[in-house]
Amino acid sequence: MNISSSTLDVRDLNVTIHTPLGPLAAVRDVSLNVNAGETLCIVGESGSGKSMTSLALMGLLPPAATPKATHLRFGDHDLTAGGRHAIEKLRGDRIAMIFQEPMTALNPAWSIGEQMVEGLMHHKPSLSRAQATARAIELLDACGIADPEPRLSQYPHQLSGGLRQRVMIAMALMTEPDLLIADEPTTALDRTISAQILALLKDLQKRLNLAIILVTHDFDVVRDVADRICVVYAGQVVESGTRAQVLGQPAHPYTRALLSCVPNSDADANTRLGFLPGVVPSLINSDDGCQFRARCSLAHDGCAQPVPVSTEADRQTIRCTLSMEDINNRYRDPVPPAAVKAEVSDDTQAMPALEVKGVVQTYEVRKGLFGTKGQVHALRGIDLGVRKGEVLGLVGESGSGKSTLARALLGVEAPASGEVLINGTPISKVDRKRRARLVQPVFQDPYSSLNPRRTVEETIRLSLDIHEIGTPDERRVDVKRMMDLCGLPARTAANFPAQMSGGQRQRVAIASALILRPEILICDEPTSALDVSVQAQILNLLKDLRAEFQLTFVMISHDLNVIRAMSDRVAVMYFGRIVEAGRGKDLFHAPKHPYTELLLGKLGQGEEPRKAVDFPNPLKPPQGCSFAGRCPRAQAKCAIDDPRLTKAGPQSAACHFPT
Amino acid sequence: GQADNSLVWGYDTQLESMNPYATNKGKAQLVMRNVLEHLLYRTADGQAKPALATSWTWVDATTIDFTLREGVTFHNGEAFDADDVVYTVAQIKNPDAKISAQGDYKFIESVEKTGQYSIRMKLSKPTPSAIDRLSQTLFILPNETYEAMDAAEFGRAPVGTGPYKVTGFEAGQMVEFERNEAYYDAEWGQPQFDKLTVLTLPDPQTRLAELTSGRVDFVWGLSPDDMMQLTMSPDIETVSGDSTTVTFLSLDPNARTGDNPTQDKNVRLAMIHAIDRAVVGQVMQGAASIALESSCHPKQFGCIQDVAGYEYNVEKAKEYMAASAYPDGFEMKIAAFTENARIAEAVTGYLRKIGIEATVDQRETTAWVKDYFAGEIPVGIVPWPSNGVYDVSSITPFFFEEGQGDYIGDAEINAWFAEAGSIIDEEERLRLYALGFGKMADEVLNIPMVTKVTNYAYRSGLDFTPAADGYPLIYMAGWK
Amino acid sequence: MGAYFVRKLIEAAAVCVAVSIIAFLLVQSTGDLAVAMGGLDASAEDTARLREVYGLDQSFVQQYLSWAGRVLHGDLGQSYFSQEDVLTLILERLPVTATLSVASLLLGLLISIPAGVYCAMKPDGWFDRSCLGLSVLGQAMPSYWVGLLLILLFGVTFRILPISGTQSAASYVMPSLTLAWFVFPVFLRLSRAGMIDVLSSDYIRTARAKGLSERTVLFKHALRNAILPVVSVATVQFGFLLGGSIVVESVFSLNGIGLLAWSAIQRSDYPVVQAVVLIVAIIFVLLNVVSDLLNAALDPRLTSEQ
Amino acid sequence: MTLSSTSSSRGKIPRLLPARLAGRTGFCIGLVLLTGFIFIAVFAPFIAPHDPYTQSLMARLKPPVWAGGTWEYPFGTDGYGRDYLSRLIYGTRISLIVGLGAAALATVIGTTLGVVAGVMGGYANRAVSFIIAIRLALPSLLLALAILQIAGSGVFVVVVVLAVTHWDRFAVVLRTASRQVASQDYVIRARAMGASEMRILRSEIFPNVLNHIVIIFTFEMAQCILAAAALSFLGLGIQAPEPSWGLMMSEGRAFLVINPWLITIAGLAIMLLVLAVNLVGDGLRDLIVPKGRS
Ligand SMILES: Nc1ncnc2c1ncn2[C@@H]1O[C@H](COP(=O)(O)OP(=O)(O)OP(=O)(O)O)[C@@H](O)[C@H]1O
Ligand SMILES: Nc1ncnc2c1ncn2[C@@H]1O[C@H](COP(=O)(O)OP(=O)(O)OP(=O)(O)O)[C@@H](O)[C@H]1O
Ligand SMILES: [Mg+2]
Ligand SMILES: [Mg+2]
Ligand code: NI
Repeated sequence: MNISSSTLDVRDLNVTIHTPLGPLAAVRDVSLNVNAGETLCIVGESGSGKSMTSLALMGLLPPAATPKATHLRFGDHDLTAGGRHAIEKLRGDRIAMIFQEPMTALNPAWSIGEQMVEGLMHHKPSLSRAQATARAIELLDACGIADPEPRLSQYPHQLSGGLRQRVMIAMALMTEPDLLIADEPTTALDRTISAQILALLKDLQKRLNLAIILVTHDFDVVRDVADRICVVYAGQVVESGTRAQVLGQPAHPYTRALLSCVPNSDADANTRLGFLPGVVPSLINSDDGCQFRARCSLAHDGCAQPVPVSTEADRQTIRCTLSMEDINNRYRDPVPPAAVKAEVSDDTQAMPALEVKGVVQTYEVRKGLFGTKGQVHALRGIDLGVRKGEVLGLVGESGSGKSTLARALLGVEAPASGEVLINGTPISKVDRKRRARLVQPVFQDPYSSLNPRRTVEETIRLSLDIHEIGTPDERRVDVKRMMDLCGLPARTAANFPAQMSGGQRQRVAIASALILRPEILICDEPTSALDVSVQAQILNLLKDLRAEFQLTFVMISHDLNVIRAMSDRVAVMYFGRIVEAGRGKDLFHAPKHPYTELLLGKLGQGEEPRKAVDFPNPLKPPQGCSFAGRCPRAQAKCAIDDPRLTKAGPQSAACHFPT
Repeated sequence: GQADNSLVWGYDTQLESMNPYATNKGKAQLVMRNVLEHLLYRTADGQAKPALATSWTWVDATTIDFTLREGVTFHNGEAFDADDVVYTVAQIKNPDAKISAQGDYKFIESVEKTGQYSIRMKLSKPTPSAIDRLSQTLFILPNETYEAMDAAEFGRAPVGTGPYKVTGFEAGQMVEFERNEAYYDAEWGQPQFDKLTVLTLPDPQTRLAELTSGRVDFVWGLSPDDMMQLTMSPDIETVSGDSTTVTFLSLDPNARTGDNPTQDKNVRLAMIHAIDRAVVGQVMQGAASIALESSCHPKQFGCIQDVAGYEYNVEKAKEYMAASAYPDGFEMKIAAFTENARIAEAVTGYLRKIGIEATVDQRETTAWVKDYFAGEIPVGIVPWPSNGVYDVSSITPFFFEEGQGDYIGDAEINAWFAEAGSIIDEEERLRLYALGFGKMADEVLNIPMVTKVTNYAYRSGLDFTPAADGYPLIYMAGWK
Repeated sequence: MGAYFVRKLIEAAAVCVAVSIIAFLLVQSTGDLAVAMGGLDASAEDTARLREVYGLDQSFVQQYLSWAGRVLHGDLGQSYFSQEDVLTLILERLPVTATLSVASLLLGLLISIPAGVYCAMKPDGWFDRSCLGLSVLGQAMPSYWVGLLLILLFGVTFRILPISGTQSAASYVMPSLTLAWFVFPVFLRLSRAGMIDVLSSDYIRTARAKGLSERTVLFKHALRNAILPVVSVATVQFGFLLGGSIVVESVFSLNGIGLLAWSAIQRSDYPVVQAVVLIVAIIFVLLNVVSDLLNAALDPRLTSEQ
Repeated sequence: MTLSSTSSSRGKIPRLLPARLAGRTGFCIGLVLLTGFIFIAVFAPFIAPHDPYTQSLMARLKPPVWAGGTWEYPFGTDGYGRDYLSRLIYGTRISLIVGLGAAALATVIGTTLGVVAGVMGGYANRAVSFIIAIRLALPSLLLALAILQIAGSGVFVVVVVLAVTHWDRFAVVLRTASRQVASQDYVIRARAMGASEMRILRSEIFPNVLNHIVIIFTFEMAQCILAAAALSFLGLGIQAPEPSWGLMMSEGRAFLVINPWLITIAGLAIMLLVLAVNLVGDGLRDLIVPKGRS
């Protein structure tokens, strides 16, 4: 290891947060080093201390937190003694940082230009404003913003999320820093945009010889950009090494289990995902032992002792009581990914369980009492069929109308035109209670989908109460059975949602949806707010229940991997339309619509998406193909003629020029 | 202050306009007397003396001839003569004029010019108190000037013949006067102050504090408690003056407001025995206050106080209550306005002792007046200033004869008082008034309360005599 | 921006019309005014005549329409009691109320914003605690009581300040203090909460990450966003204060709008009450528009139409 | 089994309460004060040494005991010779009744409008916005005075008048809150379960906006107590000889110099009661409103 060449070298960084319940060891004994031109990915589940680590490096910790490091070196500066103050001198100059939430990370009251130049002018007072502005324009251009100059006078709210994140990156690079710390820079963005941002970062790194520390929980991102990887768990680095080492031959039991949970391109609807039981423990008053031992299949008595860090020649570093050999010998996948059998008739003639015919949904928006009216075109003519027992995956960017469609399928919101048929009957004609026994939802946000004033038991029992099914005793028994099925311990029956973890809440939501034994389950991004390990648990649960209850599923997600892991058939939505639909296998293997290709990162050679062009305005839908603005293949026809969904290969696509 | 020969009067009433015909409030008109004059004025002890009229003779019961003063000019130089008087009367008699209190002038039928400085006034009926009234009402307007202005304009910059000229006016807040150097040789003397300011301070405590702090030289309308407090200040003199104002508790024996407990004579008897009127007068008005047996001021002609009297006797009151139709008591609201609410509140205390759950219903003056005349106030405190007129005919027509304010509704009393008000024969009048007030007392048709005392306080060194009618003419005062 | 402004104005106008109708209705239901105007000794004919002269015998709708028509021509009518032009009456008293409102508002803001900011920087410190305590106390003290205590102290005991009237600038000291004491808690809490909120926001972290000095972070990035709510509430409060601090004006015998309205209500001086309510509502609504504009100026998010 | 576990863990919440109360001095002080006032109001006849209405013009303006008075009248007597302490004690009743009554009525008006606007949206929302705008544009004290002038006096009228002028905050907050709650997924879920709109309103939306209601209730109650006192002070609303604190101050004003205690004590009483209500309200806000999750 060549220490002198590394841009940043940290050893034994500790961050303790003082909470009313006791000291919280958010980061403990973390050692990192990153070299110029290199990307270090810090990856781990939520709450594992990733952000605290990066904030500590910036000297931006909240007042309640105290950092401590035995060794802290940045370039030629030894910052060990200076602590926070020493770092503050470099902050914003040599070290720059970008944050997760592009919507809130820019000050709404100042123009982009002002916010970009002020940092530079602060650090280089000799620079004139004109020079600073010139640099800002140059960087915006470098960050893929077309026509950057007028942007400078715009305000953050006038830019889309993707653009804001580009501005954030450009802003961070104003002072030509040596190190860029990016805390989940793409988590809040759509997959397509996220890919562009990551590509941009890589490109800039190459050009500027930047050292980058990228914090993320997303293994797809890691796979894309990392040179080296640190896997953190409960504030500790459990494994670190090069990308090939950590992803290729994971050593630590945690890394192994975690990776098995990540849905990947091998996953399909008939296999279960990996399994990592439990959740991240509380870090308050935690002991010195291995934090992972409660969830570890290899845990033994020795794990309660302080854990040594071990490195074997040319291999990654791990923090485990066992040697890599031992782990290799003893590690078993905790639960073999058993196949799930579910019968789907391939009979195209059979009557679909759920059918959508020309559904259009518009929302009226109006500003103030006498404001101008506008119509948001949320759904612009959807045709879809879901066969009995099938899982239909619905994928699309944010704002494409997935949730709106879900509400229409549930019958809780009447579409502006068109209709939804359940077993051949229009859903609007089905009585409220009867409908409830046919379709039930599971929603995305585990916080907002449970009434905070009801206990778990009351929540699950609610439908029984509404439908007046059974005696109170029978209801209680039924609830208990449902909780068992969904993996909820009986002791949680009296808990309020605030006392449950996200995964548990989602289980409650599923239990309460299934207690009426519906035929169809509409899942609107059921796992997008959850960690991978928990996501795997929930997806597995859904897979199990599908077989158990003979369910028909509509599975909505913006995550292609989740869709791939769950669905028999897939429909891709864009701007209120289905742009491509077909069997999962076909669609993932050979996408026809350029948008699907973009999502899958499978655009042809030389087909670059247009520079940062936005989603069309739902208040004023364009005349021709709505994707034309972003499409690398768009031609004159596309701007005039709106393509309909037509057969293209085994699937169908709404494109004039399918692949 | 004395040093610069000026006076600041801390006044209790807001003046929205200095046009005397825009208001019917006696207290507001009092300020205007510095600017505009009547034909006659009244001395501190109550006699009518010449002002703009130098002499008068009764031609018959409804006709008076006046000789007007010559050589008088209004503040803007306009000369005063008979035309101004004729014009003024024509103005107030004009049915389209927005004049608030035409009723005050009902006794005048018309005025005709008999010479440049003489007029003949016709009365609408024999009015024994006409001369006295003319010393209290009928501000003479400058005909040419007034014609050229509108009423509101005149209200901001009035022009009169009086001893003081208006030099500044802030509606509702203050009026500034300057001595009228061209004032004629008046019977009462000449104005003394170089400057006179009337500053409105509606809150008594504020008036008091401003007096002690020296910003104000003269205040009135103080309570006995305030007076007590001021006796401690060495440089301040206090004096209590009389007034023609009486208060009585109006009841509704004739059920004008609908059925009510005061229809029951036993209830009325109980009430009048329950209230210690002497103490109320002393505490609320001051030592000079007189407890009344009849609802009129003893100084007024025809005010017969020698009628059936009722002592303060709670035991008796309780007996009457027990004998009444309401042995267990009842609830009662006493409507009152301004400082009379304090008398009302004291009354509630007495009535509660005999089982009448009385509360005060405090209204603003005009609201009270409106409801009282509309016949909606079964029990109320009525304060009646008689506009300073020394004759009971200035009170009876409003409350005890068939009028809007009559809650008694007794045909006999009505007839007696009506006749007494329209004849000149003094003995006959006295006989009739005795009959009327006698019956009112026997039947306890209302509860006469107390006379009002006007309390003044001012900086030592002021030569001031309180007026017997409660309307002091400040222009007559001066620094010693 | 233009469209935004126009929309706000139309809304404001509609509110004013509604308010004028309510004011008219309310005043009308106080009963027969002619009797009150006639005074103690008016006869039935007098009353009938007054009723006719003032058009009180017409139907409600007729009266309202003719009044509204006149108002649109700038004629608010005449007071029934002083024959004075109502507009003149109000304009005469407006300066008093306006001086008082501006003085107390400025006083309140000048104390509470710095205090609030300082509190937010060290939440739960001794300064923060005492400011909060003071504001809780301030909210609990009736303003007329504060006024009376001030009079007792400075007017009666020490005799250093005039206790009534508007003769000199000193006359405004106690009333302004009283009102400032009344608005202080509101502004303090708002600026404190706003600042705490903003200081924990992402963009402040961004600003710090740029290495800006703490002063720049505080004054350039935080303060502007933190005082947004204070600005809107301050304009609203200003509207309330202008609408007449009836109580304080009556305690200090200040001849302002509040006192005018109060006495007009008491004697059902229709034209004055109607006009005051209408004008106060217009001022309030306009101030709201101003507040919106101010907010829009400070917060660019509000104006652009996406 | 489920039942017992339910009750046992429900029991956890009260047990948690003392822990949550610790360190909230303000809330505790407020609670103690408020309980004290309620106690005084309920047991006024047993606590008050004299009848609050009985006058004795001969024994008027007695100073309080610490300013040279006697224990016969600990706080002295007022301008009509009534025992000041007894009036103060009975005044607690009026203040509490008016405050609670007005705030309760305002809650009903404001919550109804707010929830209707928030849940129904569209035209209902715009109509309610308009009503709120009008209400805010109308000067409330003037409005109250005008209504009182028309409707007369008495506790009931005061309660109604104050409610009419104090509902706006409920409407504004509850509109936002209920709109936010109505868009929560659990409401959509309940709808999908076949719950009727009434049921959704009653058992999904209402319980989740209740905390807002409670907090605004305490705030408005304090405001109503102050406003009622201000009305009395101006001579409208509650009428003499009722022992209302505002009225007592108004009457005491005539003796500002002779006996300043008359206004000082009544003012202190108002201040303490309002303080108590506000402290309880602030405390409840901290207790009920969960800190933002993050
Ligand atoms: N201000 C704070 N006060 C108390 N505890 C905190 C604070 N901020 C973070 N923590 C705790 O510190 C621990 C580490 O948090 P951190 O934000 O670094 O996690 P993370 O890995 O970034 O998670 P995520 O993926 O959710 O961003 C967590 O247990 C968290 O609850
Ligand atoms: N109630 C509503 N009123 C107005 N516009 C709405 C409403 N609901 C949805 N929309 C709009 O309809 C469009 C589609 O929204 P929808 O929530 O269905 O998208 P989505 O694909 O589910 O997005 P996400 O991935 O962010 O959940 C968006 O432009 C959204 O702003
Ligand atoms: Mg984080
Ligand atoms: Mg969605
Ligand atoms: Ni809220």
